[in-house]
Amino acid sequence: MISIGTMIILAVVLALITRVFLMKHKLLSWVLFSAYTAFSVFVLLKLYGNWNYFETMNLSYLVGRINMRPGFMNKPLGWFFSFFVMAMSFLNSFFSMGFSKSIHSRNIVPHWLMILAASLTVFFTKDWLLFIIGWETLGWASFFIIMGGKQKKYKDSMSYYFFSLVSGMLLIAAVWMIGIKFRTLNIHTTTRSMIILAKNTPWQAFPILLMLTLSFLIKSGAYPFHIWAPRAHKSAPADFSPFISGIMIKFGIFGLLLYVIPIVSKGYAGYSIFGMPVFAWVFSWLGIITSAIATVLAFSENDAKRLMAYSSVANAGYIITAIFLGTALGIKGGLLHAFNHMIFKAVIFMTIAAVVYRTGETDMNKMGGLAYKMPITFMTFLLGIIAAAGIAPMNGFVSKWMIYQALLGQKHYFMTVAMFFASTGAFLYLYRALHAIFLGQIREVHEREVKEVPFLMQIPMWIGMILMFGLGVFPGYLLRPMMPLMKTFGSSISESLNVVQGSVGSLNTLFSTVIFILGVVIAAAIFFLSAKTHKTPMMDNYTSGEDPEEWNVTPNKYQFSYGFYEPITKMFAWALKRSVDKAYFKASYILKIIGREINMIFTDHNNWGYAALLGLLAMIIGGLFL
Amino acid sequence: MNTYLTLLIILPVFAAFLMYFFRKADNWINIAIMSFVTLFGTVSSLVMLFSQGSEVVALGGWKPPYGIVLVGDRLSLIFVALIYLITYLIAQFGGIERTKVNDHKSGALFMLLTAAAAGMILTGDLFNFFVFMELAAISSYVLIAKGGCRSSYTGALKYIFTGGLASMLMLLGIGILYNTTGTLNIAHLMLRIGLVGDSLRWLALGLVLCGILLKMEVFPFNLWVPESYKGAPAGMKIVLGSILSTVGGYTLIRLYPILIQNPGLIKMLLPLALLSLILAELAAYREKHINRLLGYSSAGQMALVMLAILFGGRMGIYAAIFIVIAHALAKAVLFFVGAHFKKSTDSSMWESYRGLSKTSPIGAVLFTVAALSLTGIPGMMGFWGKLSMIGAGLASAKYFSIGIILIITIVEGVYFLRISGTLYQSNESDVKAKASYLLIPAVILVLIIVLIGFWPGCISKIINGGVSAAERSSEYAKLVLDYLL
Amino acid sequence: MFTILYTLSLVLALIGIFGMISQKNLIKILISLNILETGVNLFLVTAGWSAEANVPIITGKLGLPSAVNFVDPLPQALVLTSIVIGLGVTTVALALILRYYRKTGNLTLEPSEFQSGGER
Amino acid sequence: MVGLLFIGLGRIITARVQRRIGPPFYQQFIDVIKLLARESIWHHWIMTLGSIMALGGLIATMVHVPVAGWLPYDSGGPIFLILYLATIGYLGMAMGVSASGNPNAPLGIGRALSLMLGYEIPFAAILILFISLTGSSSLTEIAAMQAGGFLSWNIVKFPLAFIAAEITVQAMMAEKPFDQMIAPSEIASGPLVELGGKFLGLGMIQMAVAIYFETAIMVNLFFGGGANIFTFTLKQFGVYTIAILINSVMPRYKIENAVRYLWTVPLALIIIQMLIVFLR
Repeated sequence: MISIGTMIILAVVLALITRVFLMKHKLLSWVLFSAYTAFSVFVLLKLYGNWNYFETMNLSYLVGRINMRPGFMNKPLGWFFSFFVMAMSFLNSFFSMGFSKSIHSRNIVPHWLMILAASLTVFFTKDWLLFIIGWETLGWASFFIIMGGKQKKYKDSMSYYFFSLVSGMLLIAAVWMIGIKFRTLNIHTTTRSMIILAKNTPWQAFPILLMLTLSFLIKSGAYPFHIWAPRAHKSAPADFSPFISGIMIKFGIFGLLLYVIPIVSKGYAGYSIFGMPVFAWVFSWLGIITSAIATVLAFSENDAKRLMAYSSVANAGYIITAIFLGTALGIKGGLLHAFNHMIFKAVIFMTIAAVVYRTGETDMNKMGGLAYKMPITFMTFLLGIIAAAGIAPMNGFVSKWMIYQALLGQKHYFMTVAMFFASTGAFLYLYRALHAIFLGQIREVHEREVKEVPFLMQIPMWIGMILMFGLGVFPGYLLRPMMPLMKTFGSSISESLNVVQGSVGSLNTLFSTVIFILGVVIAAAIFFLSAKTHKTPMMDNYTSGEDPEEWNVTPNKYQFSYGFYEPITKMFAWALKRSVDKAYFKASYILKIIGREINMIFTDHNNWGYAALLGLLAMIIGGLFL
Repeated sequence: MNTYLTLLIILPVFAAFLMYFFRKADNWINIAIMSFVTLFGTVSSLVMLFSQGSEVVALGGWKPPYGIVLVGDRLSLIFVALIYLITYLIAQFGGIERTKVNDHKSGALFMLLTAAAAGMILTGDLFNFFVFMELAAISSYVLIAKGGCRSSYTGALKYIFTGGLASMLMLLGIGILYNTTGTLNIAHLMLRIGLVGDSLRWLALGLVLCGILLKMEVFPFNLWVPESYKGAPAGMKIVLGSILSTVGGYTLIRLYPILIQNPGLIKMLLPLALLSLILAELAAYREKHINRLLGYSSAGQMALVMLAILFGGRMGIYAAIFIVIAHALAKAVLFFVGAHFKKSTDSSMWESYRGLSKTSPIGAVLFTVAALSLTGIPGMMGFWGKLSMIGAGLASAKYFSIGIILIITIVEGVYFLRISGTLYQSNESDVKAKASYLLIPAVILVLIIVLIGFWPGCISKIINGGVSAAERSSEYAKLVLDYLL
Repeated sequence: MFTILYTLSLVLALIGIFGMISQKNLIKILISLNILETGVNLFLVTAGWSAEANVPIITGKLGLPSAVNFVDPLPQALVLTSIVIGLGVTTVALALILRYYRKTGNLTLEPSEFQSGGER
Repeated sequence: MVGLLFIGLGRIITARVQRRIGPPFYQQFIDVIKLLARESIWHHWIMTLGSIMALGGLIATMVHVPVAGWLPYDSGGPIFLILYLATIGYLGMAMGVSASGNPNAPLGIGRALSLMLGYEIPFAAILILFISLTGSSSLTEIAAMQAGGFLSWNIVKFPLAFIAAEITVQAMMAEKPFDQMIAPSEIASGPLVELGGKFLGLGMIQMAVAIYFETAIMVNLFFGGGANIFTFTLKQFGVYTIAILINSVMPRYKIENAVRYLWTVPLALIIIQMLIVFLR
């Protein structure tokens, strides 16, 4: 069996090879990438079930007085996340192969391989040190991918890197506090120690947990750290956005589930509110607030990728809320939603990438009617947004339903209402994307030039469609393998293929889907049994026979897209005015001003500095008389 | 083996005089002499470091407390090896002058500087340290002024005045120390410093530290930094960034046993170091001139070293040594690559380096790696230093300082990656890569950085030896004073 | 006597420091540096001096009771070195000031220097 | 069928309120059959897909709503499923009319969805009230809770919630004052503008189905379900009548005012109701 360490080193070596030797051969490097991910999926599949697997590397790190050998453990949580990372990257590689011919930075493959290596490290490591290493590697590697050599994208990628650094610093500080306290950096043993610590002296455990939680929340784009998400998604190469949205946002969720949730749910001994630790309660609310704010922001968004990024942030909010509930159902719902979100959001971003591939555009106001030219992409996007809006019978519904059940089971009624808001809002902005990109009037340019993407790029879309629908009908195919994972969170319910149990009800996905299909069949029967139709061009009907050209009206002008939800945006204008973005910009501006002033101290003829020197002398001499 | 330790100082001086005789000859002879001397220094110090470890030479046969001693223990040998490695790379590949490589005048001065730096590290005598420091200072004044542009003179003059002031204060401090303890031997001083009264000790050490803080570019003494870094010729920039500051850091580490006996002094130095860190990094955040930016960054890194020493404990010293080494290596890389960029684009504003990764892909990678190492990103050497440093701070419960350090690290990361990002942006105008030989030493240093970054175990034993030597005053004192006794 | 000597030398040093900080003219700053140097050197010499002690030269008359009562010779050696160093520094500084004057035509460090560094 | 009947009767009631005679009650059936028999124009297969998806989704939703305690299969009337299955119907409709290319259609849809954001929140709050009381998200059980005569109906027990729900359902059925999405005078019937022939026929059936299950939910929530299908339908008609009566005398809100109204008045009523319930 190939060890995990070997897989990581293989990824790094491949990254070096592609960086140094294959800069000119984009397609070949993508093939290598694809082969690597396929191989990793294979290796990981063999690892499934082998939960006692353990390996150490022949290196030793000396950190402080802790001499450690890096090692890897196969735990269900890490396995699942890394499996999805590899599988999604594998699917994505088909897409990127098709993409690679067009204008595409050459730096993507090596950095992406570095990210894969880092994610394997993060998911399988047994000590915090490697965790930090992987965690920070993610930051700079994705910085270079997101920037992709474009000057105008630099600021967006920098915002990602900034938040990544903040997260890394918080993580390092927290880990050191753990290390100093327990004299070891092993993740799994310190979990137990932390539980005991939290029970006995909660005020010692509290700052550590807070720092870790913040660090992880930054990575998952929670409010008020969400501002990197839309910027990074917008600027990333079109075929990397699926990965950011599907995977990168989930690293924070992984961290929370790995460390914070077990400790808070098992060891918290502080105050409780509504039968829930205050700590968890606050962050549950933060999750819901995140999703509500992201929803409101998404209403007025005109860029397809930014809109979907806000959607990702909103979904991350649901997941955070669900897992902080701490109940088995909540964690299960959160995890399921995380995995489902990986699938459907990656698929949605792939379709957007397909659109970008054909039109080179992400501004929704400049699109429209593309469905008539790209039917497969449209169908994929349609199923994707059905899943993303949490509408039955797609996979997003099942997990969202479970989160609702978990919330109601814990009697968090206000959170439920807030989540309803976010969820309905999701339907709003997702429909707007559907309409503005794919429906309505097609532009003349697009009518002439756009066609369906090549078959290679369709493959991941087809697979995505099958997955979304299949997991919507039979969530058990994902829930059953998740049973060992849920066992680590103290739940040992055996799952059936198509019935999901909640706290205040159960859901039979198969039957509801069958009924839906029956309904569709009845509707179709009514439709096709009735009279015939004939097709007319779009403009003919509502222009009432007039020639639009005479009125100087083109189809472009008949596309209703701009200011789609203006009433709602108007309602929230007061909130949008004071956005967090502005606060960040202001802070960075102030920092620049301060920097300039300090520059003056050094470069101006330095009276300032001599004054400081004099002060120092005064202190030294003053010490003489003290 | 005794002679080697002396040779480390004597040979460069000898080479400096030798060069005078070859002043009519081609430059390659000068380069050969310098390379030979520095390579010899590198190899012999490494051999000593790996073979037996500790070595004490009493010059002129005077017994240690009275005469001047050269101490090559496990700590100082690391640093001697380090500075010799960097001087070797400068001599072999960089050249003192940016354009015409190594004329005999700069070569001689450079050799003198090397000797002085080695002397500052090896000497066991405080006054001798002062002498070497002045020697290094005088040669570096001239070398900075060799840059020939207006800011070279400005920088050199500022350096002279700040340096003169600081060294005079240091001399005053040495005088007071000698007056009160009756010794100038550092080892002896470690034992006897406790005899001095609190306030006088405060005064004397404070004055002595002025000189060291000047070399470490800590705030009130670092006003010369931006101009000097901007004006100095390429090789001298590396000397300033990688050698002189390293020596300053070494001295502070060496004096740690003395410092630790003065909690008041530590309390005073901590805010000073924090202030220096904040000022330097924020100034760098705004800076557009790459060499000034790197100068600010040096000042910031040295403030970090100082903080690590002030945090104290084994871990603090470990962090300090690690950061000093990582900084020396990375800064040398940055200056080598920066000189290469400057030659290629004929500009020193980093914003004009847009798209250089296409012209010089290796240079861009090297720059990025070194920058990430300075920031403390995993996979590079700097990470381990920063990691240990944060650990040391938290272990000594200095939460406020750690908070500042973490925030400043973010600032640092942002401005370094901003430059790297600029390198990787696409640009239509095509510049030709010139002076690519400057990348050879950078490649060597980056390989070291990455090797240690991925496998710090390979040098952690040596550094731990250095930590033991630095941390326990008893060990150093026993080494020096037991000699011949 | 000691106190007076110490105080006077320190006062001299402080005058030098004050001159360095307050003066703009490069030559004046250099002169102040030299004053500071003189002050410090005086301080060092004073440290080794003792009114009752002998010159630290070993002559034939070793039987003297003052054989242990020599003036400490080390500070004098130190000061000698220091003076030499001071001379070196002064020379280099003067040369640099000359160069600077030739280049820029004035004898003060102008803040206009940094304006070449891009927008500000 | 019942829904169509309702609409027919509703038109009579509206007419009577407005002092007209109005069409016969079977007029709606005639309309639908006539429309289905017409040859109709279409622009794209997505229109067809949308229409079928809409009707299919709404039929599937209807099947899940218990009628007098009876369900086609033992799903228990899961509220969340009903809400989200209904959404797919709306999505289908929206998609279909978007594909028609007429800018008025998405305008209407945009209004409809904005309104949906308005009414979903108070409606969710009402559902949560009942779920918290019964501990079950099954409509059947909520209806069964109210067994035992008029006085145990929720309308009597929770009058404030009923008022709120009535306002919400008014918005759900897009009756005045919440009929911004149709607004015939402003945006030419909004979503339906480009539909003709059997598309419009399907649209009418959709509306009928929607009205049917929306009233059915109300009956289950507030009127104790029904002993048999006849009384159940009667109660549904009662709910619909109230809506129609309000509709026939009300003007129309601006959309943001409507949403704001829905987020203040009904929500406040429910919160007061919740406080009363939980504090008692």
